[in-house]
Amino acid sequence: MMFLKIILLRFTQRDTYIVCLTAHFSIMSDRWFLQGFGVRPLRQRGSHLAPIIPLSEAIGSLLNDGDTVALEGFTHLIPMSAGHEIIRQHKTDLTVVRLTPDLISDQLIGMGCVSKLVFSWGGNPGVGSLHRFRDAVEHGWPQPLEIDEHSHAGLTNRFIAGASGLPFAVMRGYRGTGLDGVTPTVLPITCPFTGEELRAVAAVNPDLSVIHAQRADRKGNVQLWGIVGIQKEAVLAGRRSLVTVEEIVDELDPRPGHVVLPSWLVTAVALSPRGSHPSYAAGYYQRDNDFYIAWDAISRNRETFLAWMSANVLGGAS
Amino acid sequence: MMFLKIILLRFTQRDTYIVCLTAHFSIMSDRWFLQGFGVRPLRQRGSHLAPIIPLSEAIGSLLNDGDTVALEGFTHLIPMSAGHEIIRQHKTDLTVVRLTPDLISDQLIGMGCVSKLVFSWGGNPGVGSLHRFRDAVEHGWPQPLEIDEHSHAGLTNRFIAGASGLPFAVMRGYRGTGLDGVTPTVLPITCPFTGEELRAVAAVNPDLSVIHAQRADRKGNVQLWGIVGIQKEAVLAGRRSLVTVEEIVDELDPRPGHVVLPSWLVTAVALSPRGSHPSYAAGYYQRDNDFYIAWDAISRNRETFLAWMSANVLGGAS
Amino acid sequence: MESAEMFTSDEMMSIAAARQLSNNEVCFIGIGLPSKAANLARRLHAPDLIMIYESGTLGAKPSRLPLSIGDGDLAETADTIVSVPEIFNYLLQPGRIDVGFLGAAQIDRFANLNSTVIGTYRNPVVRLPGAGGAPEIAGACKKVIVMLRQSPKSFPKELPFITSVGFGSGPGDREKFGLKGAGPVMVITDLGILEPDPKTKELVFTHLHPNIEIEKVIESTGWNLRIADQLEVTEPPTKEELEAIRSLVAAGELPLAR
Amino acid sequence: MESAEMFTSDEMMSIAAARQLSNNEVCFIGIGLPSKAANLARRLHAPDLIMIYESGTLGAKPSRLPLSIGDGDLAETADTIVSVPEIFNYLLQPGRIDVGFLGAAQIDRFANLNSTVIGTYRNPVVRLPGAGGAPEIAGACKKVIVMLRQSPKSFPKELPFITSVGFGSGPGDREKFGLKGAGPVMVITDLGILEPDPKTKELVFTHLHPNIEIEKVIESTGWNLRIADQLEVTEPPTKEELEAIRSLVAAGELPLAR
Repeated sequence: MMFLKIILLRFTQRDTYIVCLTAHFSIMSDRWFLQGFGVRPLRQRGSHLAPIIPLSEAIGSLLNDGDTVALEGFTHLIPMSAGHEIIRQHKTDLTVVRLTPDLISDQLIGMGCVSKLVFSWGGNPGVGSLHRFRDAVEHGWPQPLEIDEHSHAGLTNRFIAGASGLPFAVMRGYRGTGLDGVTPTVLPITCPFTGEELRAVAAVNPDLSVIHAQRADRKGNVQLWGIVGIQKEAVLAGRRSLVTVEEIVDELDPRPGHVVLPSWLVTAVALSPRGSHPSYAAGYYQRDNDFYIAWDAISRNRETFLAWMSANVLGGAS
Repeated sequence: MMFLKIILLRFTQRDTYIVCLTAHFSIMSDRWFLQGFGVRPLRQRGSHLAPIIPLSEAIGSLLNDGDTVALEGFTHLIPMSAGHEIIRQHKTDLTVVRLTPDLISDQLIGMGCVSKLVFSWGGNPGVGSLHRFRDAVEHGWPQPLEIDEHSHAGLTNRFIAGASGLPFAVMRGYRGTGLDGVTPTVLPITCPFTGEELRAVAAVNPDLSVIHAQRADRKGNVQLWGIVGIQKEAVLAGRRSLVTVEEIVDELDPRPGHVVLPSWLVTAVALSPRGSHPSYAAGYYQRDNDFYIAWDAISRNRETFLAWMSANVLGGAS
Repeated sequence: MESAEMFTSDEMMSIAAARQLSNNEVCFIGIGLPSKAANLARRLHAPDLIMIYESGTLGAKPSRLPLSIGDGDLAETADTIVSVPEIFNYLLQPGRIDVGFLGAAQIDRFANLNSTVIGTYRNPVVRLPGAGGAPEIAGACKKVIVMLRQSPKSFPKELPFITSVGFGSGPGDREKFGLKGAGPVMVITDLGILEPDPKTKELVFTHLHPNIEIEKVIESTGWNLRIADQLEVTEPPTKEELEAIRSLVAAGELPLAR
Repeated sequence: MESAEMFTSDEMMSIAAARQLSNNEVCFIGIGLPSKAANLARRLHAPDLIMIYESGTLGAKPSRLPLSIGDGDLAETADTIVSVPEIFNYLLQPGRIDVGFLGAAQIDRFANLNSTVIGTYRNPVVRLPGAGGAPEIAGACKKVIVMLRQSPKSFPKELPFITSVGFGSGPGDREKFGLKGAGPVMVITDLGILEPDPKTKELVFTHLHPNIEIEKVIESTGWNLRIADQLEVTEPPTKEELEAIRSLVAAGELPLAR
């Protein structure tokens, strides 16, 4: 299945095509490589540089039903258009990983793409509930939603462990809280030097990590700035990664506080202007706070939600 | 002893003076605070902002005989002038922590300031040996030197643990190497999820961490850029911290790739132009490679070394 | 004790909270009520308050109330922006923050907080947003101030879920759990102020806001509330305080109800 | 097999190493011999070689040979600079690097490396600089190439100290120690090239550099060296390769002896 999908990718360069075939064989033979290292398998001799491909092709080839997909962006640079493309391609049985599920997860959950959510704060920031998330958890609509719930610090450290090629990370947390008993990816660990009891959190290594960034150059080097959240760690933790960008440019001139992800750390780049709306992209457009407030009414019942999705996402516009 | 030293500090602002007295009492009463958190104790209600004080005063008040002191800067921004001031003030029995001991440690060791070195690569980069370091380890001159030796990755993770307020960090390393048996700050740890055996490294929390940076503003906010190494983690791991800077400016205009350390994370700032020479400060002056090569001859025997130190450091010029 | 002007209980709550923040304190701010109070303090007596939002903005100086912790205004006015890993591992966990400023859906008599679920975890009646940064703010800040409106629902006898530890089941629990900060030192509601008994760690009602009857406070608490022997009345809002909060709300992105 | 020009054994070593690097490979570079070889490859057949130095410079394109891993030229020409924690935890440890390029003072028959001490650890005859980034480069890069000059001292029967693991005491040891990369695939000396036997992991001498006698190789090895049944002779330097290395050395900051 995955094999076919990878072959069907129409890259423009023959080299890249060959690399992708190789990728498949390493998936078959070197499972430890994919699991332990969390690096995309697209590599032969000479590193793979991220190709710039259409968003529909990227989601089609890099994400499979049943995959674990991280969609990161901490209030800023949320990869909304990638979420919409996942919905349009009717991907199912996904495990979605995201610190702050936000509207993107509300939409994916409400459209039946998600069977499990790994998260740490599931609200509409500054507004209130995520109604589709609540409907799934409280009433199992449109299908039951399994949850693996953390604090921000806990899920952050799961990404750090994943990015570091380690099976777990250590933190001081969870003890005394209700999450300590209900979340299986948290276990006690004792400091071998001091005897202090701390908590270990399991690494998360998504099959695909998606982020949105301001820009990429034509070689696929990525640049983002402003609030950068957990995006670098999400990309590095992913077995594959996709970066949607506002703009493709000839040169990435430096920006204060920027994060640069070299092309060889990214699987693919897709151009997607305003791809973060109603979230924002610093330097391009502002957060659409009115839409976040409006979403409360749109999403509050199933019919208005489905009608909005049909008109605004499934119709093709996003 | 420490109490007296702190009182003798002549800060210009009365507020800061009071803060320092408070500091002493919290040292007495809250040992866990100092050990577990690794934060400077100089705080009352309302956070302490780092005062800008003369380097001699900073070393005099913040560093005591017998202390553990980190001097960080990874080839770039090495705090040489602070090292010279430590030598001029005849500090003794120091434990020096530094990934790449470099000339600064060679001088401190040769001048008898150091009883223990925590390090991961002790050479003259691109040139060869650190002769004073070798003389101390091989022949105990001017005094025996205890060592706590790591890989870069190991000592890096000790700083990360220290900066994170954790007693240890986890990594994949040391197994199969000779260091695994001889370094007591490395112990086995088992992943509670996968059963993989990894290594735990103990946090390092220096009494004082010293770094050199390009600039600070008048409030004590610090800015550095270029190769930033482990400096942020070193400052955060330190119970106290001192930043020497090339320049004090009115405004820290943003620089690509810069690290900004807000004043409330720093204990004190001291102006020290060319404070990194023969290392360098990007944007200010270049690395003096000729001096690194010349140091090989200067330091090769005890007499030429002592003569050079006497003429160039003890004499006051540095 | 009567103020020169009329004011709402929500205004009194925000003003009482703002008064607790000092200039130059490093304050970790939750969105909503805490953000309103902190920004009010910054406009009044604490212009150099160092505000940190969990989005990574250090020293944010927003010109208006942000709707979310990641608003562009926070990023643009910050002294610097750090990654989320740095916020939690390098700044919160080591206990570098002076004051943590938290809201919650529910609080119990030992100042534990619930923002996860009403009902049971596996069969929720109301699924709330969850933990976010709250457990670490409550655990690691040098001290914590909690803000929430007081009602039988928000002050239940027993929490269905402990999201963030205040004092657990009493003295010694924070130490047992390895929590380094002092924990909640004050709970500020629309009716008054509660503070933990230094020995038992149980919340004691110590300040009644002006124009509030103590009966209303007792009715609004799901447990048998301890009232301080020397119950004080909160200083009413000054004209300056009221003007500041009203201009803040009028200019803000925050829906007025929140 | 005679080259058109005269060349030194050190030049042959650097050129043989440079040939092993392909364009677009991500290569983690130690200072000294590896840095010289990598920069030579970049001037010849691999202009887009992605060079990483442990100082945090990614994609450095130095105009001349750097003296240290942190030279300003590396920082100024890099695609981006990351912190030392990121280099070791985010890039090396997860096995993202294609080729690790290492020097050492000593190597044993299983390609373990010593750069720590001659004599015993507690009573050293010569104290060497130590590990630095080498154990992680040797452990985690997808493959490792080692460069060092061959002599009885540098190729001892037994190492006084294992700084970096090659193949430990033979097959299975890398897996036992949790090392994820393939380990040393090639050792390039001033006399020739050694490669591990796929089964036993013992180094086998497979290529003799031009103008070198095999007796010299055997004399320069402290253990009973296995010679490949089909011993090949290294392709001599081309005119272009020699010109490139000589202009590189002439313009470099590196003392000529290194």
